[in-house]
Amino acid sequence: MADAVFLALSVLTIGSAIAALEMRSLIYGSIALMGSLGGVAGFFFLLDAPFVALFQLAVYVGSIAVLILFTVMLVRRELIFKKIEDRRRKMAGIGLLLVFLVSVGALIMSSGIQQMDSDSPPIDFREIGEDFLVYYWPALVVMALILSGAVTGALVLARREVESGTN
Amino acid sequence: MSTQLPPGLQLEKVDERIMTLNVGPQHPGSGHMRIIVQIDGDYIVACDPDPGYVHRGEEKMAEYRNYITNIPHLERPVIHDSCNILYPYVLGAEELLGIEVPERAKYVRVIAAELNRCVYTLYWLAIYGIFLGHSTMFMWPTGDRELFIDLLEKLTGARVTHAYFIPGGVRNDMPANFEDVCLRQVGYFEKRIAEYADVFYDNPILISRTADTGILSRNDAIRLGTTGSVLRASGVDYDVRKKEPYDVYDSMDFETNILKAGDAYARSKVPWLDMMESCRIIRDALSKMPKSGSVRTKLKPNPKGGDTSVYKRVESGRGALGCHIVSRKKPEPYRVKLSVGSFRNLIAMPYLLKGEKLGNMPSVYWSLNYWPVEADR
Amino acid sequence: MSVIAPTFRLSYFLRSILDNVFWIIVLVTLVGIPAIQIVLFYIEMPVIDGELLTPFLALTWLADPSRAVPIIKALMYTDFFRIAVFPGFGLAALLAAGTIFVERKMLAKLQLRVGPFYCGKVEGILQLMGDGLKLISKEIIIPAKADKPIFWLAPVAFVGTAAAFVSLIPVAPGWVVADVDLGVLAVFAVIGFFPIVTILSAWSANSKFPFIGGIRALHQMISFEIPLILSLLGVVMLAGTMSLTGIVESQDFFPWIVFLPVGAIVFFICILAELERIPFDLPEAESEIVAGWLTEFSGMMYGLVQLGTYLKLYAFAALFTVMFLGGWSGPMLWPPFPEEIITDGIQLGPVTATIPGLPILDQAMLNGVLWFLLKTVAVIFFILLPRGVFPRIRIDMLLSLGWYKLIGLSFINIFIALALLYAGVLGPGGMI
Amino acid sequence: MALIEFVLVSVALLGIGIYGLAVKRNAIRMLFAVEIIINAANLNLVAFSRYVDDSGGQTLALFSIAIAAAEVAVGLALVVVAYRMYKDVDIANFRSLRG
Amino acid sequence: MGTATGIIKALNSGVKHLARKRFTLRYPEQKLKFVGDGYRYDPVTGVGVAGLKGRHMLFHDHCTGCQLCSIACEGVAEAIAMVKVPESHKHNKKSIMPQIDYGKCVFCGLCVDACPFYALYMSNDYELSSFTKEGLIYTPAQLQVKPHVSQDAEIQITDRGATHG
Amino acid sequence: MNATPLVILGVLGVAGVILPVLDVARRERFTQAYAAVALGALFISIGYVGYQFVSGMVQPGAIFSTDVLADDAFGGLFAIAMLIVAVFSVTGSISYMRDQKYPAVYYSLILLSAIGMVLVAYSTDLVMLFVAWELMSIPTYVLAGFMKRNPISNEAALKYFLFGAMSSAIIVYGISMVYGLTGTTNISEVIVALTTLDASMMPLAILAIGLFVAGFGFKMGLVPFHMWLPDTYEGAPQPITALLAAATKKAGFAATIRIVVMGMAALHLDWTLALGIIAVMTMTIGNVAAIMQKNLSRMLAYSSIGHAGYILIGLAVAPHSAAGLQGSLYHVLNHAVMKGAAFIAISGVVVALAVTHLDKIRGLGRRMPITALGLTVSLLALAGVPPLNGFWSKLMLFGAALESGSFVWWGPWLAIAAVLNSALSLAYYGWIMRKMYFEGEDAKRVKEPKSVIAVMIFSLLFMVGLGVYPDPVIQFVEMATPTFLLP
Amino acid sequence: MDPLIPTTQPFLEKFPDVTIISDDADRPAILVPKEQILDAAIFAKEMGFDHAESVSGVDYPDENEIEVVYHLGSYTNDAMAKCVLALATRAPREDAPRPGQDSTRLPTLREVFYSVEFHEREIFEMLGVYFEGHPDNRRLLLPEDWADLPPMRKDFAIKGR
Repeated sequence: MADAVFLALSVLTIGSAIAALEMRSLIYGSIALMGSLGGVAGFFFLLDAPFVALFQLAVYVGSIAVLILFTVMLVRRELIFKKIEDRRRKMAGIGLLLVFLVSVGALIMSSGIQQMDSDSPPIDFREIGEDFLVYYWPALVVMALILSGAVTGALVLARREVESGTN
Repeated sequence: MSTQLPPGLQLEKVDERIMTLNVGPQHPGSGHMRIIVQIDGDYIVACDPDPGYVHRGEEKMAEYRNYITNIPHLERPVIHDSCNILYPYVLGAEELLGIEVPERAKYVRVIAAELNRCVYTLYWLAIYGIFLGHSTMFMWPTGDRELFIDLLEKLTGARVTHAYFIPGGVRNDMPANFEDVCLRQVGYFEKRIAEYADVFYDNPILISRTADTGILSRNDAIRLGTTGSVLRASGVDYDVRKKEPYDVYDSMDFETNILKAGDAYARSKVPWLDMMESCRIIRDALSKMPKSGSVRTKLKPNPKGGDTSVYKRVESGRGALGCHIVSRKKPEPYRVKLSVGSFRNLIAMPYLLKGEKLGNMPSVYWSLNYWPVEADR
Repeated sequence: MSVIAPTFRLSYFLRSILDNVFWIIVLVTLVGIPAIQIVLFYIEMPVIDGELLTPFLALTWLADPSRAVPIIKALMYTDFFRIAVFPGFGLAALLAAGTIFVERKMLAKLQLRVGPFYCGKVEGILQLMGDGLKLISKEIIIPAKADKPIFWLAPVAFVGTAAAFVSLIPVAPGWVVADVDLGVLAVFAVIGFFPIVTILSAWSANSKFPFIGGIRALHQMISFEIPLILSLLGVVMLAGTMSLTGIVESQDFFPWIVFLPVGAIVFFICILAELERIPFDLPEAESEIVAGWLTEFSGMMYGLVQLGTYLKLYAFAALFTVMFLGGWSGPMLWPPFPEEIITDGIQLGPVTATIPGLPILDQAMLNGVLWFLLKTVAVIFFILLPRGVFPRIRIDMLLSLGWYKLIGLSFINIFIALALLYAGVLGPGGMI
Repeated sequence: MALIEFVLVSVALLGIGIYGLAVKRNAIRMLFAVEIIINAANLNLVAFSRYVDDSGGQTLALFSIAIAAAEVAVGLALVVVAYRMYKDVDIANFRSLRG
Repeated sequence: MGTATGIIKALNSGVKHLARKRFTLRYPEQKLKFVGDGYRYDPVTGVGVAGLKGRHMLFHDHCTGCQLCSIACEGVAEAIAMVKVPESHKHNKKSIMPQIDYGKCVFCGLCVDACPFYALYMSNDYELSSFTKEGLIYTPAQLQVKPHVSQDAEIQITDRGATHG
Repeated sequence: MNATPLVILGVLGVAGVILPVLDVARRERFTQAYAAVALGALFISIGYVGYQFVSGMVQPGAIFSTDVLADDAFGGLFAIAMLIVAVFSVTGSISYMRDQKYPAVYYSLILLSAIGMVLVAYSTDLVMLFVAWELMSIPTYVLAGFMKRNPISNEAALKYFLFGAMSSAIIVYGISMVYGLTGTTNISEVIVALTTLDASMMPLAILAIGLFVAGFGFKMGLVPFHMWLPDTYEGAPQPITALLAAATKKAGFAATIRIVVMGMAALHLDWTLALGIIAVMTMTIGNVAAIMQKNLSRMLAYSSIGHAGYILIGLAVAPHSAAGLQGSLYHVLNHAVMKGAAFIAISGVVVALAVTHLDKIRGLGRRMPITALGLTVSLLALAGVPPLNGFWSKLMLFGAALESGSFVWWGPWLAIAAVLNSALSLAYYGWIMRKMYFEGEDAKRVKEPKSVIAVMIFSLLFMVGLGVYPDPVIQFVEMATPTFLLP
Repeated sequence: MDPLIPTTQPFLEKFPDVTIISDDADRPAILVPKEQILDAAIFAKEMGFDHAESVSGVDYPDENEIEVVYHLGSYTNDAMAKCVLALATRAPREDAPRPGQDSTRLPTLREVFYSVEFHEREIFEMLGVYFEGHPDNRRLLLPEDWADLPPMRKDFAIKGR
């Protein structure tokens, strides 16, 4: 059962990751990206990390995907469907991808990671909270600064100026 | 705008981010007209009202019919206020034809006109409620309007198109015990209308929604030549019933409601206050009315007017309503021109809506006490 | 004479009956029997009198009603039952249908009118069915330049999301479709899907009014999600758990609304906004933008969206009950089963049915469901009531309400919760 | 399932992301590719965290999810500004800079 | 706190109205009661008698076929046409009487005002719909029939609100 | 004990968060006031770091604590360098931002970015490092595109953003690998675990280190990963370019020294040749490409690629020569001031004359004498002309390379390549000077922005003063240099 | 203003060409030649008439002229509240009108009385009188594809009459 779920999830994740990049319409690409992110969340469930999985769903699907969709929808309709393709470049990219996958795959397969296995109990999310507050608390503060900086910066950038005379 | 092309034909350069919305004519928020709204985000940058969806042509038709048969036609533009819209025409025709009106008829006219003002204002208020998303405020006034429609039906025999006023008086006398029924229903309505305040006029959401939107200052109200509740909400003390009393309004006991704010809330509140005054007028007229007497001077068939023109004004539900009749010694008037409050207030719409939010469009638009069909005549 | 009805011919009539019979037989053999077998295969069949229950035996319940009890029990403990009938979709849909009817009648009463009246003889009780039939029979019109797959998918996805939300709600002890350990977080994750569905459907219709409505809905949902989440944090802190069941169990003695009224009010207002109900129904403000993001939907697609909306309404009301009103907890009201029915059986005319399995649904569970439903219905009433008395508000008022006032209030709520927690009054290890 | 399977999926996602960054010239799609790489890393982190039995990996995954959100916000703001200027989202067509 | 008071006031008003009687007149089952038997006109005094302006009633024994009603209608709706009637009256030499097309009539009652012989009145009947255009044209013979109407509902104003019952 | 980074975090963070709030709260905008607040916070931070050094509270070298941050001299050196650049950047922006919108957000983003850079140098935990890295990067994406009406600025920002996002994604991936191998994220524990790593895991460890090099290399502008750099430096507002070139780059070096070098040492890898090759390639390509540029910003951008190569020499020869890392750190400090001064000078030129093209700055020596003087001196220092500070750090680096010749055969060649490159760079620096002083006689003097003059004077004092008397800085650098003793 | 003095008297003093149609205290009416209408309107505004209530046009085919009547009222002056001044002027009429292009033209009063804007648009489409200087001389009420005579002219006959 778990293996089947794993298989389905990997097909979903990888397939929709490819689709996100290759679909003609950007909207569909965004939806496929959502699928890919959801698939990763599914993996998290399989890995007994429901907290991360739900966080992934809430943040990625709840805000990032909305943000992407919103931006894409602001773009003119014909542009959404425009797709410039440099064929040679794409072939080279696919070649690079294959080389990369084969080499890194071989590297990983040959490494000792294959033997790693675990039957320890899953991590309780309370441990994560403890980590956050005890060990990583400066990082948490920095995280808050990142978010505030990103939000103010993005607002300033995306804000439309009041047209003054010239334009 | 370039100057080479004849006016009205320029191609406007449209910014890509400005969206043009055709609000109407078949749109829940427009009435029988079209408002071409250009929005930038949520803000209206330009608004072009386009009445003229109904095309009644009553003014033209009036040139072909005699003074009496014009009556069922001229009330068509505002069937909810049919007594009032006939009123200036009837007054003008009486002057042109040289007819005296019996005393009792004047009182009956005042009662009918005030009842009809309530009918109109309640209907207007109902639409205002539904424009603001307040469905209860749609249902209550439409229900209470039924009281007045019943009264008018007892009085005139028709529910909306009364054709009741006629040069020389009114068509028929009051039915028996009309006075009692009228007092009872008006008394009920006065209690009822106070309840509107709970859910509507004192509702903080409504106040925050309409207050300080679409502000028409006193000077602008005068400059734009607005009239009726729009004018009085901007702080101008002008009511034709007070300033130039016709029939027996000079002996009636009522106040003119004047609010200073000039925003959509004040504009929507003045008609509501006016309805209370209407109730007072009805009670007053019923008590002062001569108990008997004729209500109609008999006309000779096909009367001819003089070679002159008259301009008569009354105060209708939507403001001053003028009628300019040019007569050339014929049974038909040579030219009838209705100067209606809606058309005069229409000019304020592009003025007020510019720079407002799209969400304010229905409230500001309908607070102008505007009836699209009347503007179309 | 009317030309609509064709002239009657006996041969056509008989032929159509034969046709129908033929197709019924074909469908039953091809679909029905395998379906029954699959169902039987999946449901673990109980053993009765030392004999495995076969379909034949199952059919003999007519003779002995007590034989039906194990089947019902077996059915009730399947996942299918949970998802489709009791704590899941069936109950929610029933409540949603009831909500629609009650809303219409109540609004009509408030507005001094009658409401649905003729359909179903008694005060229009079948009006909803009639509306459903009407919607089904209507043509589905899709705008010519719409993005068709998304346009088709959006209503379905909307209902699906709403159903997923419903599945997280615990109705009675142990009666929940998906008992997630991190229930509150799961709720947030599910709520996050609504704006996506909305904006996708709005965009796919390729029309101006839906797009404006969709963007408004997006603004509204996103900006009210934040106070919604924050207002629940107080409860989570005091309860010390994120599981919805755990939160209900923590309210055995008193509901959290006693201590966190601010949070409850904020949460309630956010519910109204998330549900796009008056006074926050500006995505559907008909006087400005026709029907908002629903403008282009027609027929059953619109019906599906309505169904999803009311499922969502039920789910939010139930969430309010769970978080603040104590869910199923309440004094025992349900009468115990009379002993003699269990011992002596029920007299059904000549047959006496002894039902050894009774009570199937124990008293505590029924009592819990009763309390839960009572509270939920009360919450639904308060969700419906503002529709009668408030006008719609404007988008800038909405945003300032969401971003300034409600977030501030929910922080106040969190501080109250923290104070209670650290004062040792409440919470895990507290005095109470 | 062994750890290696998760790592392989993650590597595949990484490869796809790098491919996307290398081939695509549409700013939004490049953003997609970045998101895919970050997700690959998160998957790796959570998988390792499960198998070495330590909560640090999940913590870092949470951090990285939140940071990705901030990054996307800024990136999309830049894309919107660019779109307003060029009416295009294809960075191959942004040619104000040479080289 | 004004906001909170206002909101509570509004909610309270809403809940209070749940106990009010409903206003609706359930039309086909109930019909509103009207004043009198319909609109009449007295040519002697020149004043009408109040009543509903519904479907006309033609009194054949009064109609002289003078066409005044038709002339009056010409400026308004052109709904009245003079048609031959089979029976003959001595006061109606031409044997013509009004035939009214209710597809055009606006129920203004000017024809009643125009009739100097008490021949044309209006009645309380207002349910005139028909499936065909021809069904809307009422011949003098149809106009002669006195309609049967049962209209008895009236507004009752009680402590729990106004209601039509 | 990690007081210093936390104090910096507190001071700058509070200032950075308060500035936009102030902006929202008040109606009128006083650019100078915001800049003053930012400068005040920066000076307090520098003062605190300096005080810690003077009072001897700081542990020398790089230490590895079990906490996420460490208070050591290594971080302190970087902190001082980056904060000085941030001060330059803020000061240079005062005239630049005069007519722009949202000055408060601008300064607050500079402060936030400065926090990130400082914390990168101080952090001893991979998670902290990553988070600080992002805090450094994300505000600079916004800052690079801050001129919204300017397509060049926006495009630069977009490019920078895409590469930066990719680099941080790659870094997370590398961290995930390392975490998988060692089961911890604390650098000291990571290094301990790496030294005892199972042989079967070695390929993955190499992969992880490679990912780190790639990820940090993007920020440092090492040669295979340098494509975005000239575009961004040209397009971004010049004060921000100063921040990017002089500070964020250095944060990359700090992270590299903390992780890569230590990690490689722990893995017993012989990485030095690879780094040496990268160093030679980086400096050669940077300097050669710089010759061909016609735009001042672009030329300096390539020159800063070249300087990344010089700094990398120190890393490459670190195990063989004690002076290697010292030289690197010294050059980091010097380069921060030199490059910062050069870019601020260009921003002054942009504000006063609105040109950056090489042909348009004819007669700058007469038009803007102080700016031109500052630019000249900083260019000379970059080239390594003797009495200036750049000379000493380069000398130390080249000396280290020569010194390592006794262990590795390619050490002297490295030195030779570096010297040749320095000579090459002098050529195009001289070209700029020629344009400024020997062409365009008819130029009149224009008003120079005061803030730029202030920066120029400070950097002149720094460069000349420390060029004449470099001893205290050399001591300081020696104190800050990490030793290869594993914890 | 003293209500006892007839409103028309100052006009007669200022513009000798005006014809006084009516000297009624409440409804004075004067006819002004079209060259002087703008000055007369400004003068009326100085007298206290601050808004135009109505603008009506009358077609006189037998005199080959079209009369445009401005009914001016006053909100600010309480003594004049009853008074409505009819300020009439006449434009030449053409038998084959081409609205906007023929000689049927009048100067607009919009600069004086802002409120005449829509009324003048209505007169333009209903009678074909082009108001020179009007900022927005477009169709208002008639359908966009109206290609017939201006409908309020006398020679536009209603079908069947």
